[in-house]
Amino acid sequence: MNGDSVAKPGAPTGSVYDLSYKRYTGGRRSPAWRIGVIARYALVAQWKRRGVKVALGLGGLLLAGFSVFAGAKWAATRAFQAQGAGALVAELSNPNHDVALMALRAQWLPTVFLVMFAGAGAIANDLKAGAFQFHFARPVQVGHYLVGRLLGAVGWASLLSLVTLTLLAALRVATGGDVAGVLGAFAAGCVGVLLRLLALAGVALGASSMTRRQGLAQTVYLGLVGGTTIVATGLSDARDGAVWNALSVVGASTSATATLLGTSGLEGVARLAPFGSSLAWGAAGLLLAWRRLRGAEVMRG
Amino acid sequence: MSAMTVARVEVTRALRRSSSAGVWAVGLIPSAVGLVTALRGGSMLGTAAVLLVKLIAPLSAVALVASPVGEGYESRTVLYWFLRPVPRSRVVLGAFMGYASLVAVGLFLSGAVFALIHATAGHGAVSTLATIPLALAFEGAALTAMVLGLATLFPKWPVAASAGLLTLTEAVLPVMLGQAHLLSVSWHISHLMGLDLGTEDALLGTVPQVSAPVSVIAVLLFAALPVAAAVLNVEDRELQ
Amino acid sequence: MTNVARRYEGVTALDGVSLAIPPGRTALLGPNGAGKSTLLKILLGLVKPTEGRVEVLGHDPQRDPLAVRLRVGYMPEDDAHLPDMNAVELCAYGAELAGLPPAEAIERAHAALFYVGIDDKRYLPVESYSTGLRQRAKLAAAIVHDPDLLFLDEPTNGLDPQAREEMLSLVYDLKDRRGCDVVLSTHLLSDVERVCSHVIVLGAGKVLADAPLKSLIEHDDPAYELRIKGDRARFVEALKAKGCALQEGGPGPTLMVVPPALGDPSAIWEAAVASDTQVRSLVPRRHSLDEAFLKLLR
Amino acid sequence: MNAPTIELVSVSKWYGEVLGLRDVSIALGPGVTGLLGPNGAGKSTFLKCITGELRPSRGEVRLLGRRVPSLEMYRQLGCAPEIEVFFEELTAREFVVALGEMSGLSRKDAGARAEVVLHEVGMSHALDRPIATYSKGMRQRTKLAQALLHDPPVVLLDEPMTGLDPVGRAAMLEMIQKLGAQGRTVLVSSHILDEVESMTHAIVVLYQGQLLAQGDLYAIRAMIDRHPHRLVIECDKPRVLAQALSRELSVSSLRFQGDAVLEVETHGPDACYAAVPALALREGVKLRSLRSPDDNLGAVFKYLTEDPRKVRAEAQGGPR
Repeated sequence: MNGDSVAKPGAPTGSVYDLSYKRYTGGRRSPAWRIGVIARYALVAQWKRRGVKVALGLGGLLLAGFSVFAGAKWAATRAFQAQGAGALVAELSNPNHDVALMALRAQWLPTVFLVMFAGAGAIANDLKAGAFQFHFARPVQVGHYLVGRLLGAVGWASLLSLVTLTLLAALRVATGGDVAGVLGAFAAGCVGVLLRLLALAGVALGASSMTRRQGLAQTVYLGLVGGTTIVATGLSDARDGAVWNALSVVGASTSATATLLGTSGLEGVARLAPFGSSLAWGAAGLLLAWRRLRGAEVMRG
Repeated sequence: MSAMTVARVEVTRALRRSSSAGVWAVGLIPSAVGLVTALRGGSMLGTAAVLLVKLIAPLSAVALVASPVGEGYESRTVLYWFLRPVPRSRVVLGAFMGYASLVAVGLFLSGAVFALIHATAGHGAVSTLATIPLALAFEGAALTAMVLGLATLFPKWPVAASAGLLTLTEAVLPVMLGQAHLLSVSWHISHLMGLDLGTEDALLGTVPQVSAPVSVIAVLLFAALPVAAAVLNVEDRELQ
Repeated sequence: MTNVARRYEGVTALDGVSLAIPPGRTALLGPNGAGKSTLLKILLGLVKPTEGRVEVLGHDPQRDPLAVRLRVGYMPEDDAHLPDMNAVELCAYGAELAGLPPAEAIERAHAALFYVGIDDKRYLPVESYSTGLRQRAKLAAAIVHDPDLLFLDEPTNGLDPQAREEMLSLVYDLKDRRGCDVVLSTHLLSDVERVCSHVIVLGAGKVLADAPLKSLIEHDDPAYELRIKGDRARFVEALKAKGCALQEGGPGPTLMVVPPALGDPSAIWEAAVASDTQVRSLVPRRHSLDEAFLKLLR
Repeated sequence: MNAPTIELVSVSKWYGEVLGLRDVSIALGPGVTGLLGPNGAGKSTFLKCITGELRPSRGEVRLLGRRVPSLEMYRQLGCAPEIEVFFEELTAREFVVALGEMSGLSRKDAGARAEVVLHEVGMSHALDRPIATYSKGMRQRTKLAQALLHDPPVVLLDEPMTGLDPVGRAAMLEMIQKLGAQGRTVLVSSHILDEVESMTHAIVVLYQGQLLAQGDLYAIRAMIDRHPHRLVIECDKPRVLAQALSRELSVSSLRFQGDAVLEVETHGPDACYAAVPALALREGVKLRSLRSPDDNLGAVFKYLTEDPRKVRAEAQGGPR
């Protein structure tokens, strides 16, 4: 239409445009970006799910509660110190440690649920909706997909945990904590959060790659997380050895942080148990998911 | 006769499902815990029994029954049964017989292994321990009835509905209100097994004393109610 | 693709398959289990052939699968979307997975959805779509990253007649104006007759036919296919009187008649007028692709 | 035709405010009938009201004279619902045998019948593999087998062709025709019009929950007077033939396509079809072929559903 003779000046003109489909001539980014894309879309999709919002709400409430409690406790200890009641202060554990341990204990439940909603259903729903065909007919490899799903599973939970840690650390500094000590505790807390999310996400993705039914995947995930915690606490009470805590998927990270802070009561080789256990749970889950993905229907000729 | 066909089919399907094997393995954990502690000389009868009755039995009932039954209605495959000259109530009954036998046998085995270990480790006469497998099997059948009923009524979230109710009646309510123990199947069963769990008094109210026959009737009632509700509901339900 | 084979667990899915898929709209046919999906997966680099060499758009799918899948679009037979996503997000996601930056991806997504005719429903989750809309959404997702080659697996499956017409015209248009070659795998041979120019037939892992569509269905046949209204027996009498021969009947009420003079049905008309029967249709007997297909496989 | 096998008397069905069927009255007898309609026209609802899966909000459905739903009717009814999932863990044999038992056959009879029927539908090669491993085509055959096991006089098939490859389609087509020939009442819902046309000429067309057309395909075509009959004639002297035809009263328009094809529109098809060969012979015009491009199910369906409100309006009416 747009090649015809030049219209006479002043003559009325009109044109009809070609709205049909055109080729794309823009640039394309390298495959490494795929992981970020997969994670970003996963987080956006999860935000639509009621469960994620509810869990984040619960996390917010717990954060508020614990901040008030921590603030009051630290303020009180400072007052005692001022009046020289050293004995009483010694009895309360080093407040800096609270920053890390309290954050981990406060967000225990919401983190488990967040990873459950974001992770335990992820691959199962993908299996059901045929998302593998969608992903693997495109320039995406299993590795991209899995790491993307992992980041998607821990996205919201890590946000919640980090916000809690920072708030408590700031509060601690405000109530007279020495900055270096608080930073040390903060770092230990971060290691704990990292280990916990890795372990939980591994178990969630492993469980969710076993079935198409999201309900079953979530039950298996809760069963494992809940079961190992019950067994761990049961055994550690019965055998009064803190090392048993390492057994629990979610508890291991707390005792790992405690070990870093030197308050876990573990000596020698036992100090490594919590770290090893967290990494083991995470790796086992991811390997299982990887093997299931390699064997997925779309991969077999 | 046709109920038997449904039962046979449901059992065959369950046995071929990979998830059932997983649940049976979990069922043996308390026996393993019992074994480990028994060898170390401590008496783990209390904790291991609690695990079996309060956690393993409900967990296996939910895991083995809730999802497949819910799936049957959600994916409407149950239609293949309904488009036959057989009343729908018989299909529900057949499914119950199939799943109940599965869960009961599973729990009976777990109980038997558990009792055997404790007998050899010398922590209780064989006679008292014999009641454990039987009571567990009875609990398994009762819990199956409850889970099946709930999964039929709420096929969209079978696991959530059955797990939710069981956590309420078995764990949350008894802790809060002493009398609520009457609602708890596992409490009645532990009563029948001669283990007095839940003796620690609840926040308010006192834990009632109840004779064995009353416990049996209570459990039968808890089992019958959801199944009856399911049968009535399914009779004129239009599967959309 | 030269003598490609694929064996696993004792099953020979593909056995010495050598073919060159020409530009244009090519149909990939074959009974279930003939190896069609295996072939597609090898071309997409999802599956490694046991032996043989493969090349797609100049790349070897084994050595460089990402490069191949960058320029190829695949519309699978079954559902292929993600939970909780609407059509725009799905297409934009597909585009970003092919490397397009976010802004371009969204714009391309709307272009693709406009092209396949999903208008106001594009903001609803794909799970809520009817079969027809789902097929369109899958097509949009397959072309959003601007592929040069498109694999369509049963695109008209489950569509009602009108939606099927529209899907077929979309497929036709893809090659014509978009310059994007199409490989169509389907069981509906009537679709193939209307849209494809080249046909490849697989059977038990072997290539049974690899030829232009025309050569498969057009071959001169003396008989004429008739549909009449009126007294059938009387008409047959008249036909015999005029020296016409009757072949075994086609499906249903049609008659297969061979006139005495090759290529000249006037004897049939004379019989019709003589027995005053209405000839509702009289055409040279046409062999459908179905007949050619079934003949290949028996 | 003795008592109709399937009868609906002013049946309506709503799900909340969503319309399923609206005031449909129909009677179907033995033989194969094609159930057609665009997506969402109510085909599934129509079938489900007959199988008893759904209860009509108004009106009544009767099967072999007996009011639906009743338990006994399922002995005479075989249906293949459109669900794609089965008891995946079972094999086809176990699945069909179990359903046979539910239809009142003893385990032994069900086993024997299953063997026969599964062989008939072409499933003998995968009898004992779990259904989870089946392709779509094999699932369709298994579904048909469970519908035919108890030898029912009424068979309802919902899109039996989807997923079948051409070999399977040809076999299914043959089977359906055989069922019809055996005097059973077979109702087949499908979207593939050319396949329905090669199966039967008896059709039922639904449109947005209402019965739009029913009966013989060609009779219906003749009743659509919005679209006059079109004849496309290939001959050596189209203009000579056209001149002769122009005096024919039944001819309403003549059009030339190139120099060898004449297109004729007529409101009196019988008179016109009879006149064409007679005039051609008289004028010495050699007719190479004659066909009516819109005398097939595809065209009929398009004309019926393009504007169903005005299908029967007179040809020339309407606002200028």
